[in-house]
Amino acid sequence: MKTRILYGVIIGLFAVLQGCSSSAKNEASTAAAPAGGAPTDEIEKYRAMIADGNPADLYEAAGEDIWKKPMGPKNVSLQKCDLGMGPGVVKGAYTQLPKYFKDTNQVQDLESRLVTCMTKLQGYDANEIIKAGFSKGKRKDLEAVVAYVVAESKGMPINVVAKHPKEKQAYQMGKESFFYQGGPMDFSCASCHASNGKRIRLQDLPNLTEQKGAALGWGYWPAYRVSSGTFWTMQRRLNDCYRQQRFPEPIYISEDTIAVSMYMAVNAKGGTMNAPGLKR
Amino acid sequence: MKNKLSILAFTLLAVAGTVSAATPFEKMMSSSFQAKGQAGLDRLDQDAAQKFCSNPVNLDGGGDPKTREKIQKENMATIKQPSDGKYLGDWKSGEKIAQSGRGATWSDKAGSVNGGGCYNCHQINIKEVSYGNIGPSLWNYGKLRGYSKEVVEYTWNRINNSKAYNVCSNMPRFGHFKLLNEKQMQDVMALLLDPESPVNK
Amino acid sequence: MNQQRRSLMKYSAVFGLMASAGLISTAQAQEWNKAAFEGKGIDDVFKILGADSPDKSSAVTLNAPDIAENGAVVPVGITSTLKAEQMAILVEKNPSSLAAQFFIPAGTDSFVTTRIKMGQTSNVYGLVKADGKWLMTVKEVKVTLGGCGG
Amino acid sequence: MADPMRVRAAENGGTVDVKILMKHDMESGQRKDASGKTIPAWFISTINVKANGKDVFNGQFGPAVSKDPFLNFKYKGAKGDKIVVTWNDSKGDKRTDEATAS
Repeated sequence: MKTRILYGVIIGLFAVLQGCSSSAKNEASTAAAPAGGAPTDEIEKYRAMIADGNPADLYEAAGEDIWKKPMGPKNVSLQKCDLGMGPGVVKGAYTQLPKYFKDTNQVQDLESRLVTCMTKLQGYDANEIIKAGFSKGKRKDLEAVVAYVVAESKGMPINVVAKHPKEKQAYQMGKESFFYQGGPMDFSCASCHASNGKRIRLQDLPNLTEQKGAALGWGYWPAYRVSSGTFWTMQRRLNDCYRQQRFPEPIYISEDTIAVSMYMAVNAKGGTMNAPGLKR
Repeated sequence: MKNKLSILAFTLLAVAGTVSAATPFEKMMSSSFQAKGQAGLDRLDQDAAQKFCSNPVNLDGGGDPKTREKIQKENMATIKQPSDGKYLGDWKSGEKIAQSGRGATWSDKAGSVNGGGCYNCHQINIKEVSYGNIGPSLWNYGKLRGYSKEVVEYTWNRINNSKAYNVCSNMPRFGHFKLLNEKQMQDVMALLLDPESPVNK
Repeated sequence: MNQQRRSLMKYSAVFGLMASAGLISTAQAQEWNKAAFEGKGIDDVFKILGADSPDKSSAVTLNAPDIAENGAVVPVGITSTLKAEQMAILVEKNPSSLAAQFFIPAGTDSFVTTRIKMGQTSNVYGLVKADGKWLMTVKEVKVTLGGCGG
Repeated sequence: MADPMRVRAAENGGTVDVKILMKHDMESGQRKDASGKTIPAWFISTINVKANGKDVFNGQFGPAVSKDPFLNFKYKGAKGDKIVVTWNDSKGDKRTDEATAS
């Protein structure tokens, strides 16, 4: 206790000296933000302020390590995983997902494709990943890999097309699901995401039925979600949309979630992949 | 008799036929969801209004006007007027209900008190800057429309079952689906229609 | 003569202190300031920091949004035209007012940015200690309710 | 063991701009778990940054610093400076990562 007080006195003296001897330097100071703008403009400023230093970076780094590390019952890495552009090709792969895969005879989004790779290459049990819950068990690893893979497409144009008959069917059924109303609040995705200029509270609602809006939605997810302090994959984004829609829970990587993703991604074609984003 | 039996058999076959001929979409929906908490799979079953409004051409006033009329009438018939005859409760409590968007999700406890989530879509008291715009502004609601019996009853009905007026209204049917109880709806009414409510200042 | 001797003595005494102070300031910077972080209310923390009632100064700038979309992440930056020795961020209505304290050695700019949590709309204080004196600036940051769950 | 940080350091005109992201829950001590029990506070309490062995920044956090903390500061330095960042948390966990100013 005594020493603490002594420290205080000495430090105080030091501080005075230090202040005298060092020349005051003119560091560029940022002007105080002008008050009184429209709330939505102020929210824009807020978003700009946090844009640099997206904690999704931390997940990307972890995901890259997981991608490269031999793991699972077969003790192999994911480096031979084919995300649609050939085994091991990560750069740009996310711009083309979801897409039809011949080996599984299914349209797959990034997450269902990673489950395939973790199952076939590494020997994990798909069911375990599907039932794990978000941020839990092997799913947590998968989510980090998503951050890594998505970041490898950052800045590139979204290029998802419905060419294969199964892709066309997924798009159509995704659209039908997008407009499907149900539950005690009569909501569908379209209740909030089918017209322009709408918002809930102060959150803008992109019109996902049009290219511009779809690019704003699809192009900024997955994202680090500020309110939960967690990286959210697209599957998790959709899961929470359905929760807010008061629907029952969509099963992880179920046909519906992939179809709705297909609908959004095809609509977003030509937009820029800006994910991993940073969201409220 | 024989005839009747064959008709019955035919009906049974037809029913069986429709069941096995589930469309790929129906199959997708039934295989993609699981019950969680209070959100059971029955929430995917649609009533007439939900079915009608799942077709994009029927949104924004499109689609067959007769079907539209019919469903609206059916919804109008479900509305109950307040049991104690009072339309206006406490606006202060109404403001709290309007602020809260909680309730009815799989993560909400069954039986817990729901919010109205009104600010999600409406401007109400202009002091709250965080409001949505899916619905119209309700600022000065009573002051602008007056406090007549017609206005009061219309507002009550609209909160209870918005689809009585517009089948594809985006507003939840708060009374119809018991999202809010009678007292809560009276309180929200007061927020909009009590001359003492800050909304009408 | 007397005068000279005295100033010389003062000089050497201070010199000695300075040398040890260099080390001690590092120790202070690296030992978590429990009392300050557990201080309740702005005035309490001011006192513990030795700031009493710091003067408002245009030499201190607080870079924070008018409205935060989410109270879990509120970006806050402090800059100063003076050479800061220490900086601190305080939030009036948080359970503990002091959010962060920084020690800025010579050669490091009077500039820091971090992100803090705010439970509700509140005044946020940016404090700078320069020339041994605490100065401050204050700004209200509104924390809005957002999203469907409000 | 704690997860690695992301440390970026870029030199421009004699000033090195250091940006650090730390992976930490920064549990506030205010939150409750599903059963209503308060989750105890757990947060990074001190952070030290050295460039070529010399202190360039010391920070202290309380539980009110956001989850996955971000820190940005600038010091007079040069390309190639070896930057070492160390944090300690309130449970005695610590983590050190390095970066080179570019």
